[in-house]
Amino acid sequence: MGLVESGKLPKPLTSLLNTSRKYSIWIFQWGLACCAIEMGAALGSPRYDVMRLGVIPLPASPRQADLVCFSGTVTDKMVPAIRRLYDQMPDPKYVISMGSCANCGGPYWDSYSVTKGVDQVVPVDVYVPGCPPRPEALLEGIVLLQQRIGKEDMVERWKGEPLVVS
Amino acid sequence: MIAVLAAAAQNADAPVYVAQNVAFGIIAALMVFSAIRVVTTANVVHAAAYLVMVLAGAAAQFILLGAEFVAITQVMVYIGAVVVLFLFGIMLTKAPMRGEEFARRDQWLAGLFTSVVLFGVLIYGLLDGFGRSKIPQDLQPTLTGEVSDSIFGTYLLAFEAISLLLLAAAVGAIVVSKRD
Amino acid sequence: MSADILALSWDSLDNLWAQSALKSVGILAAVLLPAGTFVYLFLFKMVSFMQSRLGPMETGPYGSLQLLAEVGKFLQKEDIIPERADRLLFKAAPYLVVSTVLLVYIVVPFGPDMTFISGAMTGGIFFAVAIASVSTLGVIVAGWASANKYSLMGGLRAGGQLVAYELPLILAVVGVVIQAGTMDMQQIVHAQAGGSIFGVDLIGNPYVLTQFLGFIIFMIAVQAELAQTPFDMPIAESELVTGYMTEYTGLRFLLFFIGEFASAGAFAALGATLFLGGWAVPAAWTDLNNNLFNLLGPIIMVAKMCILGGLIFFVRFTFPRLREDQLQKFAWVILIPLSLANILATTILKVAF
Amino acid sequence: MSHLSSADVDETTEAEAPATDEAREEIVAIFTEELGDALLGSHIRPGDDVWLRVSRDAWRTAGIVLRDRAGCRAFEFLSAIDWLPSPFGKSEDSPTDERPEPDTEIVTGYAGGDTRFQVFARALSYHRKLGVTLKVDLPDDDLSIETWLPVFAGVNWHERETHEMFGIDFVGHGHLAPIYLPGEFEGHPLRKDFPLLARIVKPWPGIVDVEPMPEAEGGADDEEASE
Amino acid sequence: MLLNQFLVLAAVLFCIGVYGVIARKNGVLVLMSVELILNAVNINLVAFSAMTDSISGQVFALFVIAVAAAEVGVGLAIVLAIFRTHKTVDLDQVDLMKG
Amino acid sequence: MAPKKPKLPGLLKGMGVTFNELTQTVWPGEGAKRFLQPPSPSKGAATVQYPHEKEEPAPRARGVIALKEDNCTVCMLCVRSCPDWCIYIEGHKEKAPPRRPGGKERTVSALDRFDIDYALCMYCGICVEVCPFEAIFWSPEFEYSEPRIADLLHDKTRLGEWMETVPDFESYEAGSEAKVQKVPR
Amino acid sequence: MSEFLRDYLTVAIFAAVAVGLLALVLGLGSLIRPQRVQKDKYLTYESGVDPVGDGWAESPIRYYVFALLFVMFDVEVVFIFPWATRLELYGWFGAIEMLVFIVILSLGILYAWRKKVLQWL
Amino acid sequence: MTAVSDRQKLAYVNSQAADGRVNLEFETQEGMTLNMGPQHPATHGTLRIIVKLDGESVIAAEPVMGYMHRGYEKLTEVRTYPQVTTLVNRIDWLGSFANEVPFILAAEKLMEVEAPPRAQWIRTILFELSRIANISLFVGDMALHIGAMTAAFYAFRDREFVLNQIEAVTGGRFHPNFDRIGGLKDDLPKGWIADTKAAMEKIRDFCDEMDDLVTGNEIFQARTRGVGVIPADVAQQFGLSGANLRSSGVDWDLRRDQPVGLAWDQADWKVWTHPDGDSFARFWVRIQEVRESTKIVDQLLDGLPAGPIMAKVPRIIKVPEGEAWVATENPLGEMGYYVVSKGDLGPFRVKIRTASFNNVSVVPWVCRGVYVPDVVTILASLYFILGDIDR
Ligand code: SF4
Ligand code: SF4
Ligand code: SF4
Repeated sequence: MGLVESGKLPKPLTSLLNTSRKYSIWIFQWGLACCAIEMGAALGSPRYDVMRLGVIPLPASPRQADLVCFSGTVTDKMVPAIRRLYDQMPDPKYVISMGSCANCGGPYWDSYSVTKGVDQVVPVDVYVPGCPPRPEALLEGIVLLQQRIGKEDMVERWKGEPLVVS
Repeated sequence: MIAVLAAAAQNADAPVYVAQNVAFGIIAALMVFSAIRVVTTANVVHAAAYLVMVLAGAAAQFILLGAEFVAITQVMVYIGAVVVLFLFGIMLTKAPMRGEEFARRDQWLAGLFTSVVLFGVLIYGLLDGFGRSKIPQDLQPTLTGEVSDSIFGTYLLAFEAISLLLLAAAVGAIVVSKRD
Repeated sequence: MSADILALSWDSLDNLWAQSALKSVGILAAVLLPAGTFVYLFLFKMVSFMQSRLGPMETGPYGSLQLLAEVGKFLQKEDIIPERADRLLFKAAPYLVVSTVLLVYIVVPFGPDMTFISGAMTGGIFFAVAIASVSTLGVIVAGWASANKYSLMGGLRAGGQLVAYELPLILAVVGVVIQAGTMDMQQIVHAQAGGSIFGVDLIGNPYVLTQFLGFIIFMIAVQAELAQTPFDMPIAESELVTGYMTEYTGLRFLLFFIGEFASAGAFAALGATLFLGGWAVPAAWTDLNNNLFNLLGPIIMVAKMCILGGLIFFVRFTFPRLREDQLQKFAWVILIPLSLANILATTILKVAF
Repeated sequence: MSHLSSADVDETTEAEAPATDEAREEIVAIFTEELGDALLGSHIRPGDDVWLRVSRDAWRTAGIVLRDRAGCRAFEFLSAIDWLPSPFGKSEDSPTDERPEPDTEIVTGYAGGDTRFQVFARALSYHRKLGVTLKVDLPDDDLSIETWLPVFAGVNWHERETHEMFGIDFVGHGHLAPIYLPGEFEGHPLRKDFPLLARIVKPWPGIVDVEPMPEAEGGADDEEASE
Repeated sequence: MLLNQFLVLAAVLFCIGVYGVIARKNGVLVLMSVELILNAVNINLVAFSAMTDSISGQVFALFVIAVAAAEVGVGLAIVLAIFRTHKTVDLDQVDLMKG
Repeated sequence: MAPKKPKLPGLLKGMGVTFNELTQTVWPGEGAKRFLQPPSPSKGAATVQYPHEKEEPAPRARGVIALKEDNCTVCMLCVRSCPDWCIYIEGHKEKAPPRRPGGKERTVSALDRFDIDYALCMYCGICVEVCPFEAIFWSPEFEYSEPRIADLLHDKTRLGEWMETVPDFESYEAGSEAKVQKVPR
Repeated sequence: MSEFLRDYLTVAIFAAVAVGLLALVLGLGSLIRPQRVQKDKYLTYESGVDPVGDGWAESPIRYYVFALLFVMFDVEVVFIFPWATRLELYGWFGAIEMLVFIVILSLGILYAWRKKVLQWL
Repeated sequence: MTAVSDRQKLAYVNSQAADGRVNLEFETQEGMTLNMGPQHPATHGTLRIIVKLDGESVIAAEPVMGYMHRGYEKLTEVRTYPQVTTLVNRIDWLGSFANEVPFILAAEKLMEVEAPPRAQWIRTILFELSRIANISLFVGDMALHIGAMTAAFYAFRDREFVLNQIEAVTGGRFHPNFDRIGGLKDDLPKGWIADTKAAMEKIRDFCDEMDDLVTGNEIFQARTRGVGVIPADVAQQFGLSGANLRSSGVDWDLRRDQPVGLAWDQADWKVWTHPDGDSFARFWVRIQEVRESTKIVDQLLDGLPAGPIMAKVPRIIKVPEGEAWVATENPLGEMGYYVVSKGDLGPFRVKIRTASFNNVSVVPWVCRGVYVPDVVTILASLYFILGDIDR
C-alpha cells in the first residue's frame, strides 16, 4: 500500500507535502444558512478574497474538495446528506464548523428539528465562533487550520484520524 | 513498440523498411484484437471504444502506406464524427451498463461459420492472386494537392454526387428520427 | 531550455533518441508552460484583478508557487472511482483528453527551425483540427462512464456543443488555408510574414486583418470548444455541478483541469499562428531565417498566445452563459452560415485577384 | 392603526371617526349576506383589521366569497392555532421546575371560538386595500376540513404545513406529505402539548440564588442601564 | 512491405465484421460491424493505391469514408426509430420490421 | 428610469466594465497618467489582506463579550434573559465591609464562576443590555477560533482579558437625546 | 518517405509520452495517497441524496440530429481542405464547383431549420 | 394592477393554478429524474428541487424543503418578546432588520404604544439599508447563476458599504437585534449620516455598473426574457408579493398602500412595476428598487428629526391580550406576523407569514415545460432565502 501509512516517507518530503496541502485547499461551497452568506463574503467578496490564502472556492462537487465549511444550521433532515457528502469527499479532508448553529445548535438549541452541532455527524477540525462570524473570523479559522495542516501528522490523517499536530 | 521502431528508424532507408513491417505487425495485431472485441464485448460503449482503436489503427496503416490525407480524414471523420454519432446513438437507446441481454443472437454459430469460410476463401484468393507482390520501396507520401487534383479532375462528378448523397442522407435521417 | 543551443545542434543531432527526448521535453514545456501560465496569469491573477481582488498571495511571492502547491496537493488526494462507474472508461477518458491536446501542439511551429516535425508532414492545420475533434470523445466517455446524471448530461451537452462549434472552427480555418494556399503551419506563418496588404508589406499580412470575420468566428468557436463562458453549459456549475467532471477526484480531475488549460493554450497557439502571424514578425523588418528567430520565435509566440488567452478569459469572466438551445442555434443558424459565407467571399477574392 | 401612525392626517381621522370603519363593515355585510347563519362571529378593529369566524361546513364557500365577492384575491397564508394553554408553563417559568397543575381552560381570541383548534387564513384585496382574516373551529374529535385548493392555488403548501404541524386533515388535498420534517418524525410540533425536550433536559440557568432586582433594592447601586 | 499483408489484414477485419453483422443482436453493434467491413475495404483501396502508385485508390477511400458516414447517419436514425417504436434495439425482437 | 437605450452593444459595454475594473485594480487612480506608474494591485484592489492587515470593525460590533468582574453582583439577570442559556454563573454570598465608614456590614455576592459558551451564544446582546451593573461589554474582537469546541467556553479570566479590547463608546449623531456612557476601566 | 514516417513517429512518441507521463504521475500519486473506505464514498454523487434511477437515462434525440448534421459537414470539410490549397490552380471553375457543393449541403441545414430540428424540441 | 375582473378568466387561471400542484410520484413516471439539492449550487444552499426531465425540458419540478426548518413558530412560544426579536432576525438573514420591524410593530400595536418619530425614521432608514444589502446580493447572485461570475464579486464588494453602515449603528453585520418595543436600542453614532450618504452614492454607482454589465447584456436578456412568465392572476393566486408581484404588473407596495407607521410617506419615491412578469422583469424591478431605496435613505437622512428614540415602556414587557397582524414590504416581499398574545412575557402563538414561502410555491407551476437552465434562472429570479421558506 501507500508509503505514508507504512511510515516510509522521509521527513523533508512529508513537510513538503504538508505545505502543499496547506496552501492548496479547495473549499466546497455548501452554505446552510445565514452564516453561508458570510462564508460567501469570505470566499467571494473582493474585500476578503480567500483565494489569497490558497483556498480555492471553485468546486461545486465534493469530489474535488479538500475542505468543507459547514456554515449554518444543521437540521435533522439535512444530517444524512451532510454525512454522505462528507463521505464522498476524497481523503485527506478537513472540516470547519462555522457559526453557533454548526458548533452547537446555537439559537435553535431547543428546537425540535435542529441537530445540536455538526460534530455529532462529522469530525470537525476547527470551530469558528460567531453568529454569524464575520468573514475575517472565518479567515482566521482558515489560517488556524492551515497552521495545523502545516504541522500535521500525515500517518494519523491517512488512517482517517482527525487532524493531529505532531 | 516505439523502442523497436525508433531503433530501426535510426539508420538508412532499408531498416526503415523493416521498421515499417514491425509497425505494421504491431498495429495489425492490435487492430485484430480490437475488432474481435468490438463484435464480442457485451458492453456497447466498450465496443465503441474498441472501434476507435480499430479506426485509429487503420489510420496508422494509411500513414504507413503514405496516404496522409486519407489517414487524417479517417481520424477526423471516423473518430471525431462517426464514433460521436455512435455514442449519441448508444445513449439515445439507453445503453444498458452491463449489456448481458444484448449478447449474441441465436445464429451466432452460423455467423462464425460464414466468416471462417469466407476468410478461408479470401485468404486463398489473396495468396493466389498477389503472392509476394511488394509495395514499391520508393513509395512517396501522397501530397494532398494530388488528391485534390484527382478529386476535382477525374472524379468531379463523383464528388458532386457525394454532396447529393450527403444531403439525401441528412434529409433522410432527419425524416426518420423526427417522429412528428 | 535555451532555444539557441537547441537550434544550432538540431541538424547535427542525427541521433533519433536525442531528438525524441528533446522533442518530448519541448512538448511538455510547450504544453505545461502555457497551461501553467494561463492558470496563474489569467485564472488567478487577471481575473482577480478584474474582480478587484488579489488572487493567490501567500504561496510564494505574489502566489507564484500556488500551482506547485496545487499539484502537490492533488498528488495526495484519494482516488475515488464510484462503484457504479465503468472503471475502464472512467480511467481512460482523462488520458484521451490530455493526450489529444498534446498532439495538437505537434504541428505548431515556434521558430524557423523550432518545429517538432519536418516539412514532410503536410497535414498541418488539418491534422490539428482532426486531432482536436477527438477530445470530444473523451468528454462524452467521461460523462457516460461516471454513471452520474449531472455527468451524463454534462457529457452530452459537451458532445453536442463541441461538435456544433467544431464546424465553424474548421470553416474559419479554411479561409486562412485558401489565402495561404497551404495547410502547413510553417508555410502559413511565412505567408503572413512575407505577405503584403495592397502592396504595402510593412506589416506583412497577418490574416487577422484580411480574415477578420474568420478570426472572430474562430475565437467564438474556440471559446465554445474550450467550454468557457458564455458557452460553458457542459460544466455549468449552477445546474450541473461540474458537468462531466463531477465524479472525478484528485489527479484524474487535475488531468482534466490541465487538459482544459492546455487546450486553451493549444487553441491560442493555433489562433496565433493562423491569424496573428505565429512566431514571425513581418518579413519586411528582418530576415526571418535568421537563427535569432529560433530564440525569439518562441517568445513572440508565447506573447501572442497570451494575448489570445487573455481575451478568452476576459470574455469568460465577463459574460453570462447561454442556454443550450440558444447555443446550438447560434452555431447552426449564425456561425456556420457566416463561416460558409466567409469561405465564399475569400474564394471569390482569391480567384478574382 | 391609529396609535401607530406618524402621519398627522391619520390622527385627525382617528379623532373624527374612532369607532366606525365602513370598508370593513362592508366586508362583514357581504359575508352576512352570502353565508347567513354560517357566519358565526366577527370582530372589527377600526382602521386596522377584521376577523370573521365561519362554520366548518361553510369554509370553502367562505373562501370563494372572500375571493370573488370581497375581492381579496391575493392569498396571504393559512394556518391554525392550538388554543390549549401550554402544559409546560409560561415562558417566564423555569421549564425544569415542578410545574403547577396545567391550566386547560381554553380562551380563544377575536371573533370567538369554541374548540381547541382553529384554522385561520388571510387574504388581501388590492382594491379595497385591506385584508380579511377568516377563522373556523375544528371539533377535537374530527380534525378535518375541506381543502381550499380550488379557492387559492397557493394554499397547497400552507395546508401541507398545517397538516404537519397540527395534524389537521384537509379533505380533498390529496398530497399531505410532510413538508418540513424528515419522514420518521413523530408528533405535531406546533401543538401546545408537544414538548421541547432540550429545554426540559437542560437545567434552567436562572435558579441559583438570586440578587434582588435593582429596583426592588431601592437605589443601593443606582447605575441602571439607560432604559 | 508485401501487398498481401495489408490485404490479409483487411480480410481478417472483413470477416470479423461479417461475423458481427450476423451474430450481434444490438442494432448499433451491427452498424459498428459494418464500419469494420468498410474499413477493410478502405485498407484494400489504399494498399492498392500504394502498390500501383496511382491516386485513385485514395480518392476512392475518401469517397468510401463519405459514404460510410452517410450510411451510419441513416442507419443509426433507423435504429433510433426502431427504438422509439419498439423500446428496444434488439434485432431479434424487431423481426417484424424485416418485412 | 427606464434602461437607457444602449449606444453600444451590451456585450461590449460589459467588457468595458470589467476592463475598467481591471485597470482600476492594477493602476489605481484617475486619468491616463496612472498607467505610467508601476502597477500596484494591492492598493487598487478592495482586498484587506487578512493575516497581515485587519479591517477595523465598528466600535459597536458584537465580537466577544468582556467581563468586568468587579461590577458583577451575580444578579443572574443576564443568565435568565439569555435566549440560549449559554451563560453559566455561580456565586456565593459574602460579608463585605460597609461602603461608607460607619455603615452596616453588607452582604455581597462573590463570583465563583462566570462562563460564556461561545459555541452556543447567538451574539444577540441581550445579556449586555439587561445587565444593570455594567459588568459585561461588547468587544469587537473576533479572532478566537478553536480546534476544540470545549475551548470556546470562556471562563471569567478569559472573559476578563477581553476587557482591554472594549472600545470607548462613541458620541452620537446630532439630534440625539441619548447620553454617552463610559466604559469602566 | 522516411522523413514523412519520422514525422509521424514523432506523433506516436508524443502520444506515448503523454500516456506514459500521465500514468507515471498517477502511479506516483498512488504511492502516497490515502485509501480509506467509508460507507458512502463510492456512491454516486447526487447532491447528497440517494441516487434516483440508474443514471444512464435516455437522452434527447436532438443531440443526434446535431451530431448527424455535424458528420455531414465534417465530410464536406474533408473535401474543402484539399480544394482550398489548390484554389489558385482551379480558378473560377473550382470556385463554382465548390459553390455548388456547399450550396447543396447548405440545403441540409436549411431543411433541418425548416423542419424545426434546430429549434429546441 | 391589470384589469382582471371577469370571472371567466379567473376560472381559467384557477384551473391552471391547480394544475401547478404537481406532487410527483417520481419513481413511477417515465423520463429522467434529476435532483437539484439539497446541496446544489443553484438552490441557495439547501432547497431541493426534484426535476422530472424529458431530455432537457422539464416535465415537472417539485421543491422539497425543510432542510432549513428550524421551528421558529414553536420557538416563539417559549421565548419572551425581546428574545423573539433577536430570533426572528434570522428568518430572512439578508434583510435581518426588516424582519424585526413587523414583529415589533405588532407587539406595539397590542400594547398601544408608539415609537417616537426619530426612532421611526431610523427604523425606516435601517429597513431600507437592509433592503439594499439584500437585493444587491440578489443582483450578483442572479448574474452568477446565469454565469456572469464577476457581477457577484462586485455585488459582494459594494454590499460591504451598506453592511458597514448597518454594523456601525447596530453592532451586527447581519443580525442587528436593534429594534425594541417602543423604539430602538441605541441612537446613531457620530458621523454616520455622512458615511451613509457616501455609501448610497456607491450603491447607485453599483446599480449603473450592473446595468452595463448585466442588464444590458444581450446574453443575459436572451436567458431571462420570456423565461418563467408569471401572469398577474397567478401571482395573486399563489400569494406572491414584493418585486415578484410588481414585476407581473401589479402595482402594490405595502410601504405605500398599507403604511404601518414608518416614515416612508415622508420621502419621495416611486413604486416600479414591469408588465412582463418574466425573469428579466423581476431582475429589473429589483434593481430599480435598490435605486429607490437609496433615494429614500438619502431623503430621510436629510430630514431626520431630533428627539428621543425610546417611548415610555415598562422595563419588563408584558403584552396585553389580543391578536394583531402587521405586514411590511420586506426585501423579499410581504412579511407579516400574526401575533396572538395572552398577556405573558412571551407571545402565545406567532404565525410568521414569510414572503419566500409563497413566492416559491409557484415554482411547480412556472417550471413546467422549461429547460433545466431555465429552472436555475427562475429560481434565481424568484429570489428566496431558505430561512424565509422553511422558517
Ligand atoms: S450561527 Fe447564527 S448566523 Fe450562523 S446560521 Fe446560525 S443563526 Fe445563522
Ligand atoms: S449575547 Fe445573547 S446569547 Fe450570547 S450570552 Fe448574551 S444573551 Fe446569551
Ligand atoms: S453580569 Fe450583570 S446581569 Fe449578569 S449577573 Fe453580573 S451583574 Fe447580573
